[in-house]
Amino acid sequence: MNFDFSDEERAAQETLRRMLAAQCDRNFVRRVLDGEHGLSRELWRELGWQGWLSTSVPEQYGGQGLGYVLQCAIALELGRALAPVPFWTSFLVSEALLLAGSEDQKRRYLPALARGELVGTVAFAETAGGIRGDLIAAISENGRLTGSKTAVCDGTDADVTLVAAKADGEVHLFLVDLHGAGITRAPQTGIDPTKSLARIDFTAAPAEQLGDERAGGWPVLESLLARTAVLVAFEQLGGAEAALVMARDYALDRHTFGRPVGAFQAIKHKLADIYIANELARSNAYFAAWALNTNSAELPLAAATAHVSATEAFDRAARDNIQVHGGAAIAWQHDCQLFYRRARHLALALGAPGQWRARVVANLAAARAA
Amino acid sequence: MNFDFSDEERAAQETLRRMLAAQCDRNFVRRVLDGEHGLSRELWRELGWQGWLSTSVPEQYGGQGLGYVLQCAIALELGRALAPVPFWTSFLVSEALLLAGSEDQKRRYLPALARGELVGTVAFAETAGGIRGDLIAAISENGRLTGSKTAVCDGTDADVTLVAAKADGEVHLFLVDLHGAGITRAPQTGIDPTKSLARIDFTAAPAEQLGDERAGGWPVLESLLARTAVLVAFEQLGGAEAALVMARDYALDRHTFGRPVGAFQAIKHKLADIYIANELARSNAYFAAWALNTNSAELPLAAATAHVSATEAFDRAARDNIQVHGGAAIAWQHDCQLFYRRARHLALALGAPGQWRARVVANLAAARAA
Amino acid sequence: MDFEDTQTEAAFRAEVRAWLAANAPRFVPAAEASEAERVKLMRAWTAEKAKAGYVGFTLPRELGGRGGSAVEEIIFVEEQARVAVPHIETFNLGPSVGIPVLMKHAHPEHVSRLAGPTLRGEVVWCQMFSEPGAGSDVAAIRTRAVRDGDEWVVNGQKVWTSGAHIADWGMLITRTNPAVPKHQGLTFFILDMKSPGVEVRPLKQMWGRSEFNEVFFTDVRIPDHQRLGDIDGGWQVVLTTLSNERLALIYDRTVGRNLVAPLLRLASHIPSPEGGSLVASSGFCDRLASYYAVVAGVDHIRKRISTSLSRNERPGAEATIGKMTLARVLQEMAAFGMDIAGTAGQVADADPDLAEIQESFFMSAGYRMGGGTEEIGKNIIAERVLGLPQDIRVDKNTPFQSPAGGR
Amino acid sequence: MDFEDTQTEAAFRAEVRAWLAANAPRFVPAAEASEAERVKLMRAWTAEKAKAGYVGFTLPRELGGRGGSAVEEIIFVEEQARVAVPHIETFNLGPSVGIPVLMKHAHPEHVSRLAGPTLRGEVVWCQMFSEPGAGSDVAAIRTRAVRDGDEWVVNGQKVWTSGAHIADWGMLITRTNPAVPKHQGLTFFILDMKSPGVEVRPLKQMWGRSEFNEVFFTDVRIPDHQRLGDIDGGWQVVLTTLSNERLALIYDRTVGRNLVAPLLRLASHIPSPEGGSLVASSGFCDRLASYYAVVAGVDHIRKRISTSLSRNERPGAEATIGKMTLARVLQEMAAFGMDIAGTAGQVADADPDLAEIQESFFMSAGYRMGGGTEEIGKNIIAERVLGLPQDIRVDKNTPFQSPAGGR
Repeated sequence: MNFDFSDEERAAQETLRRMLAAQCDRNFVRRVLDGEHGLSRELWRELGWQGWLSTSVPEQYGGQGLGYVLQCAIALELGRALAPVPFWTSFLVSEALLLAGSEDQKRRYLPALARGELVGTVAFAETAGGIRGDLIAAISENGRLTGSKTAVCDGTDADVTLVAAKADGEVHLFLVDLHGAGITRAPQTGIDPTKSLARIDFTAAPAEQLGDERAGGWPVLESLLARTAVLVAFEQLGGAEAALVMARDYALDRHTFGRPVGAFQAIKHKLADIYIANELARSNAYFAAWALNTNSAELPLAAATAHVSATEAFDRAARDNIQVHGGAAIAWQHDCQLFYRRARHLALALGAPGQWRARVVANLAAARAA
Repeated sequence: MNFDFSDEERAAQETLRRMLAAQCDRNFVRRVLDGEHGLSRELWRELGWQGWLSTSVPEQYGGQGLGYVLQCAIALELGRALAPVPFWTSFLVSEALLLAGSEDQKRRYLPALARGELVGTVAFAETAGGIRGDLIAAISENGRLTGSKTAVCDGTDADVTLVAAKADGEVHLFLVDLHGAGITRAPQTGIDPTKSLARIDFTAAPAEQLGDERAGGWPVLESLLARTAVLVAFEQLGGAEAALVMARDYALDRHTFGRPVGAFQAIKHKLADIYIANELARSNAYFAAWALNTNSAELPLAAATAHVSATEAFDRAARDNIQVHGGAAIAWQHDCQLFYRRARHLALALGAPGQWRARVVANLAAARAA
Repeated sequence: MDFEDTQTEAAFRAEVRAWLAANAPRFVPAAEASEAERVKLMRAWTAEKAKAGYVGFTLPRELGGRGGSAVEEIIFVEEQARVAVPHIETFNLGPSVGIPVLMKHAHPEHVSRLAGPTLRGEVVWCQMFSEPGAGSDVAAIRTRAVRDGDEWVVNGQKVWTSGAHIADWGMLITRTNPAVPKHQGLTFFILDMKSPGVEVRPLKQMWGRSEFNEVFFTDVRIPDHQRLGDIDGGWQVVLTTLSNERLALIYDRTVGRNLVAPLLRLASHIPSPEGGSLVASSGFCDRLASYYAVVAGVDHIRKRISTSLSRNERPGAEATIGKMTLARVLQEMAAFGMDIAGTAGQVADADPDLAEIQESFFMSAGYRMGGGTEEIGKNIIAERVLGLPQDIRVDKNTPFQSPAGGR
Repeated sequence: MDFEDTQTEAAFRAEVRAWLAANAPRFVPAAEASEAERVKLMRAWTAEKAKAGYVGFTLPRELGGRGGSAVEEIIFVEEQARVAVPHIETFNLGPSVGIPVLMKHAHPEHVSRLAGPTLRGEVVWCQMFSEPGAGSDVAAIRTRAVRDGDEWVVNGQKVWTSGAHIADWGMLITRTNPAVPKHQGLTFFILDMKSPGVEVRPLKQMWGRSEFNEVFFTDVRIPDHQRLGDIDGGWQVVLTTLSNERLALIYDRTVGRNLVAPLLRLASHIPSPEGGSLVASSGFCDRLASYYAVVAGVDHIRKRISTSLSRNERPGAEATIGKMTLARVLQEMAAFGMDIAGTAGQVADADPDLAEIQESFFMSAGYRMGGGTEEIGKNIIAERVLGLPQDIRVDKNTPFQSPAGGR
């Protein structure tokens, strides 16, 4: 049993952490927030060139075939750095191709995604609510897709998107070239402007079914969400850890009533609670990484649990980081808001948190019935 | 505007508090817990003789016609003393008679209930779940009631019970003499042995419809639950206040690491949180008392809100009273458990807390729609 | 237990309502009005109220007050809330804190010179206490005042000053003696905000607005007669302001922001997986009911406070319960509102309810700090209401300028 | 990230499994076995394990230990959990805490005399630290030991002593010098529980069972050679026991109690107002999923600790996370379980799931105290993991018998 990253994975993590400290510090993220630049294509391409985006992609499709655990370690570091890159969205598209794409589709997209030359995303939400078939009105007929999707993450910049739409009354998944015909994108102001969101209107846009046959659809989408949730959980964990470090450092430095604020039990216990939530999230994330890597039958439960746990941890860490900082934290200039916003983005990116909780319980109930 | 008890009500409260301190201290309650005696008929009759049970009953039925606010103040004191008397159950029966009983029924039961000579209760639950028509299987036909009810509060001692049962497929309310034919009672071990619970089996037991006509039924039951919930909220508030006083006194007295435990922020803030929850519950209870007393249209919302708020407050106070006391609290000899148990009894007495939350929201939504 | 007005109260309410109906409409700002226009309108509205005797309810008539009761003030505030007149919190500071402090600590000439204009909205006040290094611990401030003949020379910086950009006068706490323990070396002044060397910079908050300011002092000269209280005795004056500030909280509109209606509307548009809308789902009901119980509880606590005031009792620490609970639950429920909307909950563009929910998510984080953090508030309740011991203050007797005392 | 055993581990696991299959069945207690019968069986089972070398895994062979690794111990504990052999927590104390402390602080003769019998289950240990006036603050104990020639005379009272009624030997901390600050006047002894003057009384808990004891000492005489550590140097020995105790927590079965299955079963029988059973309702899912995330997280934290142990690293404060979270959420979910059952949730007679939920409601309140309250645990995490300052200890330098030092 070795329930931890390997020495090699840790070394890679360390390298990436140094690279991000140099190229993606919080001032960099802040400039994205201030609208000085959007999603960073340069950083993304740099990450691709250095091989950070392709570790789990098989070698035949331009990847490194190293499995998913290293990819999880990378997600952790990107989360820690609050990197404004289209990470989970592109990962989801790669997974979709690997899981259900045709050979031709795989060859066309996977290498470019792995190199960071292509940005992929996914468009499922149309209205408020969970990810559900009855809330999907987009329709695909004869290779043309029509409909309107909201809150498409990295949608202003993405090159290709996976779209959930109905064909013959059933939900299927389609690949759509976002530089093609019938596409209108409108940037949206989201809770986290360091992740660009867009409304995308599809008007008879050329759309290609994922895979040769109608093999796609709901089970594939559920599977993609579970697999991506593992990576998102690590990204959340990284953010939560960085927020805890920030709060701890401030609590040691800032003095009030003649002592560091971190000497008062109210603050000590608040920080201990963040630590506990983070450690629970880490353990659940590790288990999910193992389940993803081994394609275990426990993956659906493990992934949902990891995401639920990491959502709670990151929301708490981001919120209480502000509370530890006191008044200073609510200034626009202050970095606390970067975490506060990102925590919400990652909590909502893959659909309503309540739906993830329902998935945990449905899986537990199914395991009991089995 | 005078959002407080009146001077007269406060004086009455003070008198009752002194009487209970003398006749119903925590050793008295503990003897009930230890099984040395059950529900205290003597105390109940004493309360009746002194007039504490009849303040809201009109004079023509042997009461004092003083309205409901004083009755709420009395509930507060009974709650504070953890009095093991059939208070809310008998109140519910009185209210049922006043609301829907026939003149004959009123004259037969109300004066005896007001004097504490009669103990009334209500039997609705049959299985786990909320209070719902589809969970009621008991049936009444031709004046005979057959069915089985669980967790009937004060059920081992009560003289008369209100029963929810179906007649012609609809739920109606019936009065059943518990000393009559067709009644089998079995005491049950409940979460709070200072309130006796019983399973009551009705086998073609003589049953009398509440009221001359079939005016009873669901709306009356809902109304009775709301009215009783106000009194129960005050009983809960009294318990929560007593638990806070107990925790505060201990925190001042007990020393650790050279200081009173109440000097540590972890304990200070825990006690402040109990105080805050209690004050919120008190305010909601006061408003509900006003709504009950004036028969306001806001009563259903106010009563549900008061009960939800008081349930949260008493559960918290009882639980954190233990936590402040530390190890000592978990000894059987220790009084902490009296609150811990009573808080749960009162939380569940009128049905699932989730159902009370749903009532709050349903009333809010209805008010919005109106 | 009675919500009805007494006869006197009812008569006064009717009078107020009639007066508002006749006069308020002229002062309703246009939807697109700029802040400057709103301020101008607020000044005019205040002057109008002063003419009619609806300002300074509990202040003496000779200062321009009404010489009336707190109950009248409550009734007026309640009725005023029904009309769309401008509301700028900063205008409350002078009447509720500034004048009482002047009356207790200032030279009578300042009182008679400033009270009237303050009540008429001609003089607006701000309070300059907090500094980058002194938030909860106000006595840790570092802004220096050095005596120079009949004047004091002030250098330093304040922060989180509401309304400094519209204020005419300010209340200022400075350090005049760093060689003694921190509470003993402070001196309190009132200050004309147009004095040379005062620079006010707006401070943008994370929700994009600038409700607060930084204020910088560079060799600002204050005449000694604008000192309130003794030299090095400023802490006593601070305590006076804080005790009046807590009373002012009762009227605080910001804690009145709640999400019950937006959440109900939002949920009513989201179909539940269990059928119907989310409004009937147990997950939604559990959260909303607990939330509503807090909102309603605080609302009713205000009524209890009004009752105390009408009996001429001073409300206790329960006045802070609203501040200490609403902001936290507002933050939680704002996150919950986004949660039920799911992925689309990130975007507020098209939906006014989601917009309010998102704005509340950020503003609640700020509310949790305003007027002292929740941690400080719980200490106050634990100590003043429950009688628990004070925290150990290691710096109580340490000179401010020593390594341990100055931070 | 690997859950598979290494080859060596797999081989050991297979060996253990085969041995258990062959030997465990003889030691399974009857359902109606009394405590005395279980203790007898537990002693026999321990002796059987000792014969096969499955005790004292990390203790040296010359003391009767296995001289093996922590990983072997983990594997054995995991496999043993699959069979129905008796489990009495008290039997763990000697091997995991008692022997290491003897090895570090006792005369070698005691080690060689007691280690073997302890590992064979012939000598069972208890630990007598807590007193009515000294819970979290162990150093505040008052039980006195006074020197009398080559012996010490002990008077006083201990409380919350698990297993004292079955223990043969005890670890005891006493006060020998009240004139110095509290940590400096303590002396540590080992004690034959059959010594004259030792009286053990069971202490009934609020859930009706008696798992703990009070122990009274009346002129109990202990030879000086049973002293561990220096006179007045007992606190060092206490620290040794506590550090070993924290390791022992990893194997603590009590924190393994969880309500996921009982809640799922209970909810599956309750029809939801929204149709179907409560299992699919959002209110139930929200609560159960958060709860499961804690239960699963703690379970996986144990795997991370096992990983540390297998690398010969000492697990850090994360070992306490289980204790600090599970008890609290167990308490909350027990109340939630009653809540969903409603009025019928008060009664446990007929439903084993409700019975387990109700029992958990009470036991969780006790778990929250065991091994130090959550408040103490959070302080430890804040100080040792996050590097935050210690609480101010006002009595650190105060003589124990002074008014401020003694409480």
